[in-house]
Amino acid sequence: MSGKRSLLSGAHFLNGDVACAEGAIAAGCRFFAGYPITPATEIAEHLSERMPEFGGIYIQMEDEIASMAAVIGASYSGLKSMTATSGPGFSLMQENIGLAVMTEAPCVIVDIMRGGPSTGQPTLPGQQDVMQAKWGSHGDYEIIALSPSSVQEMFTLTFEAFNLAETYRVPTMLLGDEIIAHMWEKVLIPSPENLKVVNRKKPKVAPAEYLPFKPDDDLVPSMACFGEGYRFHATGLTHNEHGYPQTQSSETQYKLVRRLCEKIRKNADRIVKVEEIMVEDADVVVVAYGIVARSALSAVRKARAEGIKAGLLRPITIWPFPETHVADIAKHAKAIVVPEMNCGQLVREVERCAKTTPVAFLSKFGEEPHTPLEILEEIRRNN
Amino acid sequence: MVVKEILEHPLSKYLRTDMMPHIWCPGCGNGIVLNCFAHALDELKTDLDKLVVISGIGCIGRTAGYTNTDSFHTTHGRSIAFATGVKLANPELDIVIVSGDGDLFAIGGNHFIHAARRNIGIKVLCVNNFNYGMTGGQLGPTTPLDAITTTSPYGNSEHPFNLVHLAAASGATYVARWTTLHVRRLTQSIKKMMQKEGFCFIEVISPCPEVFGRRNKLRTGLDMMEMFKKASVVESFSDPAKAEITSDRIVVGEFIDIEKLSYEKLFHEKIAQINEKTMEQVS
Amino acid sequence: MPERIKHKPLDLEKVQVPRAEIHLIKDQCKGCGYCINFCPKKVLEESDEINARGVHPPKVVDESKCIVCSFCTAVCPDFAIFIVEKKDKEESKT
Amino acid sequence: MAEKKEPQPKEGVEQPRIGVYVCQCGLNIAGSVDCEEVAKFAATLPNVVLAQYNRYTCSDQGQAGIQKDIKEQKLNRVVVASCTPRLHEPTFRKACEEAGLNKYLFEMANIREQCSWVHLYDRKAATEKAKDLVKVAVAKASLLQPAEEAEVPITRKALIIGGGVAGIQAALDLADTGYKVYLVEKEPSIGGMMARIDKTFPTMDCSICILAPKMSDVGHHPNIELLTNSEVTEVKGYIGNFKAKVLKKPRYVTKDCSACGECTKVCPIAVPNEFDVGLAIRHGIYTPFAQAVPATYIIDMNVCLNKEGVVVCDRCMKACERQAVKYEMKPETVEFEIGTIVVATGADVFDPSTIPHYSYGKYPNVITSLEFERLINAGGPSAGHLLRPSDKQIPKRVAFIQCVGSRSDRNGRLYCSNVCCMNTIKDSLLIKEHWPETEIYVFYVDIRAYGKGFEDLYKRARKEGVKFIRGLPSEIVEDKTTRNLWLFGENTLQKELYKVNADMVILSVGLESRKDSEIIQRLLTLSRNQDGFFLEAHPKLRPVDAATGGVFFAGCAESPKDIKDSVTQASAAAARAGILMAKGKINVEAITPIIFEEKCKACGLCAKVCPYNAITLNKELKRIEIAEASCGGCGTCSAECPFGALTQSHFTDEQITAQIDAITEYDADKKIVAFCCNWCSYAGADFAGVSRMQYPPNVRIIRTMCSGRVAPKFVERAFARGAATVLVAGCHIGDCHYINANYQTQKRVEKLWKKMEQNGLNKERLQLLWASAAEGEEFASKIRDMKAIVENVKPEEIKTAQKVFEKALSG
Repeated sequence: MSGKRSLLSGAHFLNGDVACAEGAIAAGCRFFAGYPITPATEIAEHLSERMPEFGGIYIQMEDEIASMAAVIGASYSGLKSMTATSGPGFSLMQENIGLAVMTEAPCVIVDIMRGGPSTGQPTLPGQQDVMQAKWGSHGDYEIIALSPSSVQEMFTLTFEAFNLAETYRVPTMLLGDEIIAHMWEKVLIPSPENLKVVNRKKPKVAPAEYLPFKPDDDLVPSMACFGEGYRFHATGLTHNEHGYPQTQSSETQYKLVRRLCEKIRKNADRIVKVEEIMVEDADVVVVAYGIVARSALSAVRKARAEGIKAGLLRPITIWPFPETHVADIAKHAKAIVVPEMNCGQLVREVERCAKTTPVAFLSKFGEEPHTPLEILEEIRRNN
Repeated sequence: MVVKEILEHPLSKYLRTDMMPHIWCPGCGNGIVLNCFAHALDELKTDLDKLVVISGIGCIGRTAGYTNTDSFHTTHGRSIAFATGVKLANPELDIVIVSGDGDLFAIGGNHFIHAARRNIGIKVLCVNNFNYGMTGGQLGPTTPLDAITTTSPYGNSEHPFNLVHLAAASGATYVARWTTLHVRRLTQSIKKMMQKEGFCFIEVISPCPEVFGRRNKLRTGLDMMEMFKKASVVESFSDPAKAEITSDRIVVGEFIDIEKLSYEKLFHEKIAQINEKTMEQVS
Repeated sequence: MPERIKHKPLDLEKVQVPRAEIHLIKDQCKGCGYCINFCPKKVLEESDEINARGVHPPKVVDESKCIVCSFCTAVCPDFAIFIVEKKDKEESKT
Repeated sequence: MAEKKEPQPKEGVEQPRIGVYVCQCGLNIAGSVDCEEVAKFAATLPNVVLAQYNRYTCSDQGQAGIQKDIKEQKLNRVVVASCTPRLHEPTFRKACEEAGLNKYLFEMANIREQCSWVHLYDRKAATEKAKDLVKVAVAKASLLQPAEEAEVPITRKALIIGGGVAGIQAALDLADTGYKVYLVEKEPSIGGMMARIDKTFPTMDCSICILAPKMSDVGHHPNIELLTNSEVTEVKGYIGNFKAKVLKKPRYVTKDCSACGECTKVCPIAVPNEFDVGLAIRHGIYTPFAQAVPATYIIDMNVCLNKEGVVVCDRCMKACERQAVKYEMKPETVEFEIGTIVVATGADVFDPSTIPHYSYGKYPNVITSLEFERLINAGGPSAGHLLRPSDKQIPKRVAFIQCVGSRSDRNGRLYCSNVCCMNTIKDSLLIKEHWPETEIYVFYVDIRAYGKGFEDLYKRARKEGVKFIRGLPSEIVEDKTTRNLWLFGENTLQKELYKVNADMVILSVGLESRKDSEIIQRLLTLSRNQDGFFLEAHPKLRPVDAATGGVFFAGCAESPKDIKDSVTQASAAAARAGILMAKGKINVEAITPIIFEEKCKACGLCAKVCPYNAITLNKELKRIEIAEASCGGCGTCSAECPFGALTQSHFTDEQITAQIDAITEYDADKKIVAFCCNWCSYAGADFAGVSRMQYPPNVRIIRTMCSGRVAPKFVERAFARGAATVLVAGCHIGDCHYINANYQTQKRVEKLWKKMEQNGLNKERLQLLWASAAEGEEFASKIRDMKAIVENVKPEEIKTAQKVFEKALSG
């Protein structure tokens, strides 16, 4: 599909990685830095072809550490920028994800999850990086993570991820998995004019008055870029609103780290998205995300057919975690079933919010995801 | 002597005066490098709005905070990778990295050789003080054999990098080495570097009396500078492989000065071609 | 030309040797001594006073000896000294 | 060619018929040698068919006489006893050849430089020595063999040392002829003295105005490679085939310099400008004068603040738009081959501060004529205003004092400096021209206005009212308040004392040989006269040739002269060099080795010691082969051969042996048998003579081309014949005219010393001397020392030596 210097729109038959790439371009991403890794490689390959058509940059760096650093650099130069990787690369990126958080660099990190730890299972799906996405870098912070469960969502959520990153000046992650990445599906792409692209806030004051890390009411500072004449400083050190290091000041550290967390927490309602199917009257609610949610949905439908009041809560936003939604369903549901392709990661968040409501965890990994039957049985068991 | 009203320092417009005085120890060469850099900017009349100073971690890493330009203080060793993003995203910007030998060549070594190989338009000013100063004087990739550091208490057994040789071999288009005593030539080199396309590298041998000198019979900055004076020989455009650094011989000078298309130029030319092509296809 | 020179140059006065105005920003000085030590004309020496940083900043011994090579300005790590070259007008005044 | 050199069997040799001619050289020889007696003695010698003495054998009649005798008296050998063969051997050889006698059948006895001049006050001894020398020459002559010369090519390039007007003229002439020229100048710019002078006499042209165009011609000439700020450090080889090394000292400014002068403006260093004799300031980075060639500026690193390698001050570097300033420039040595060399090194100006009663350097208003030139020069420090140093006022009364440093045995030099009279007359007119009212006195010894247009100028000066007073002041006294000067002296024409008051006194200083002449003298093995100026091969017939083949003189290096003469001589030198190069080839003396194949054991020792690798050992044919053209003719191979299978033609074993025997025929136990190499030590001995250095008359010099020719057996034979002492003298190690042949000399002498010690002989009796052509005094004092040794040698020591070296007598 090369040579067409235009955004896709209409119906297309794509695989997840390509959909992701197209979503990024549609969102205005013009910089990609990455390093080849299965099962995310196709994103890089596709962007290496598409980026130049939009005057954008594709660069393959020497490793994922460098990729993440370059992404931040490009972001500070004013381009919407991203990288894509899988578990091992994601680990290497954590250092500079921390830097992106600290310097509030808008950027998108796509992690196509595979089986770990370490090199693990390059060609099989997993959901094992959910916690790393949240806590992977040292220190206290909040990020945003989205979980697509279809090729369509690989497009829309990537697009969304950029808008969120730009709005909140925070690294935003797309936690896909090997199946969705490599799966081919029909994707409906709205025409550009129907796509709402969000750009970062620019300073409204003269360079002399500009304080690069002074937040507005939404706790997010406006962002000048290099070369715009603001001559600002940014650092990974604890810094004041000037961006100058103040490593000895407990007050500065408290104020800064607090804000970095709260700009996400306090805006959680605006950020969080979930899909709720038949949960209003449900006794058993399945909480599932990513590819697993698709088995879960058919399981729920089968359960209803059997007369079991089952429902599905699918967190589209994983971080910040949709606490209120889970809490609400927990009020009337008898039980919550959580199938995950790991030994139990997001289930902990569910349990935390479910309070007294029992939570059944259905773990499966190292092979293809849960079948609807497996989940159906678990629903029956908890009915 | 007539007492004069204290005027403002002529170079202060290149500095973030509100960040001054800098954190560096008495006799530390970092201030001299900053000074030479400011001199170079002054002589070049560089547009400060188009200049980005980037540094990594370490004493000299603070430089980014002291220059009155856009500046970024990255994680340890990542300044070059970060700068790669900055430069590619906006080729109009002049990018100067001021960082230390440990930052650029130990933890950041991989980024250095690849940026040089790509010949991306980044100018690297490496201040080599032979050790990790900020953490109290541990051995690093440039610590001379047998030198005493807090982590080589019996003398260093590692062979140091010859940075100019490394840079030349990796493909840099401009390579020079001076000491902080060679302020004039250093300033000239910085000017030259900033006017060149592609990846450029200057190594500055710099005194670190407080944590390195003290342990190696060079108690004060003056001792170290006098040592530089005695030891250094200017051998411009000699073989960088032979440009050794020993206590009685420091080969300084310009080693490489060649023209080579930069990565960003080549890449953006490609973009232009593709767009022409696609235009044709569209029409 | 090995002729021995026996007479004072006639244009000795006319010759333009740059004249300096030395500015010290004493409290910025950290006392490294580079300016004092490397001055080719030995114009500076350590003073007895103690500045804000608790070191002895340099003092000017003989400003007229300064030939405005400005090495001190260039080698000072702390931007604590700089030279202004006196313009001819000022010269005629002095 | 080798077989041609085969000596005919003894009996085959025609009976020698030798003619001996003893030259009186006016009184040069006759003054201390009884030439008639020497001639009478010569007549008694074997094979001598006629012997006569005459006033100037080198004169045309002298030569004609010899030629007549060759034809009529059937002379087949000629011996002339006169000056050094380094001077006239070519003259007489030519004469012989014209008369049909092979020039290798001519021999000389040096009874001037090495006899009459060094024994001025002992006529008897000098005469005896002269006889001895003639006998030695005759002994060799009887054994001389005719020979033919090989041809060697001449490199068609010239080296000119010195970029004054003489050097410039020579360079341009040769370059215009089409030869490649290397012009080496010590100073940063060419131009020399003439560039510093205001006007030239007698025509009163502006000196620099007529010189500058020539200078820039040199700068632009495609055939001229200009090497300024450079010095010749080594010259090896021989006529037509020299190799020179030149040290190019760094200018610290590259050719990119556009001579805009911005750098000078900002340079904080100010020192007196040598070019203006210190009357004006120049900066650390400068150009010596406006018209300098090359125009490229130069940094005087001795005064530059960056001399310690660190750039402390970069004001000039910053000021230079072309970025031509390079503080790290290093000296470099360039090497090239040339066929001819012109020495145009010029002269120094006499230092009047050595004359106390003129108080130069003490009284500010006493200046030299050179300083005057700068003062009166519009381009000079005072922009042409004659300002007297004390108060920068224009003087009303000016006094010139002539012959300062000239024509005096007490104050300065004996000779007349040739240019001072006319220069003063010119200067006086210049003053009159600008300030007609000025009273001008000229105190002189004689006014010498011998040249074309000179007398008219002199007359004009008198007409303009310049007062010429004969008799130099005996004293100058300064009036402490006015700084005016009182001159006291006697007017030797009026026989009355004078007391003249002057605002300013100008000392008309003479010219003297350059202090550094010795370097060039050593490099090119030249001779100098007692005044220190370079000695021409013949004062009349070869006035611009050096004794060393392929070397020529131009300008004041040879003697003080004015611009016109310098230029004339320069063109002459260029022409002489041109002739050589035009020919493109030259005959090398037939002094190459002769092989006696039957004796050769093909051991290859000769090949090992040959400095030119001219000998190769052919292992298959078990013999050695000699490449004539590459042979330098040092004779080291012959000295090395243990089997007597090699000998050097014209310096054969038997010839040298005959010379030794002649010397030691009587009073051997009182004599010094000396072997001197042609280029350094023999020339040094000549220089001793030229300088009239006196030394004992008991030395007899045998000339070889190189000390490497001196075979141990010669020394041994001398001792075996009862000689008291032997001297072997050569060039300094490293200066050998034959690359390194004198290393062999050293080895051999050391061997001999060992042998002498082992046999209980006093090794002091064999002396080794390294003396350059300049070291006449070293030679003389060596002979003095050796006299003492001679006196201490006891008869029994002589006997033991004779025993020890007995073998040397046979074969």
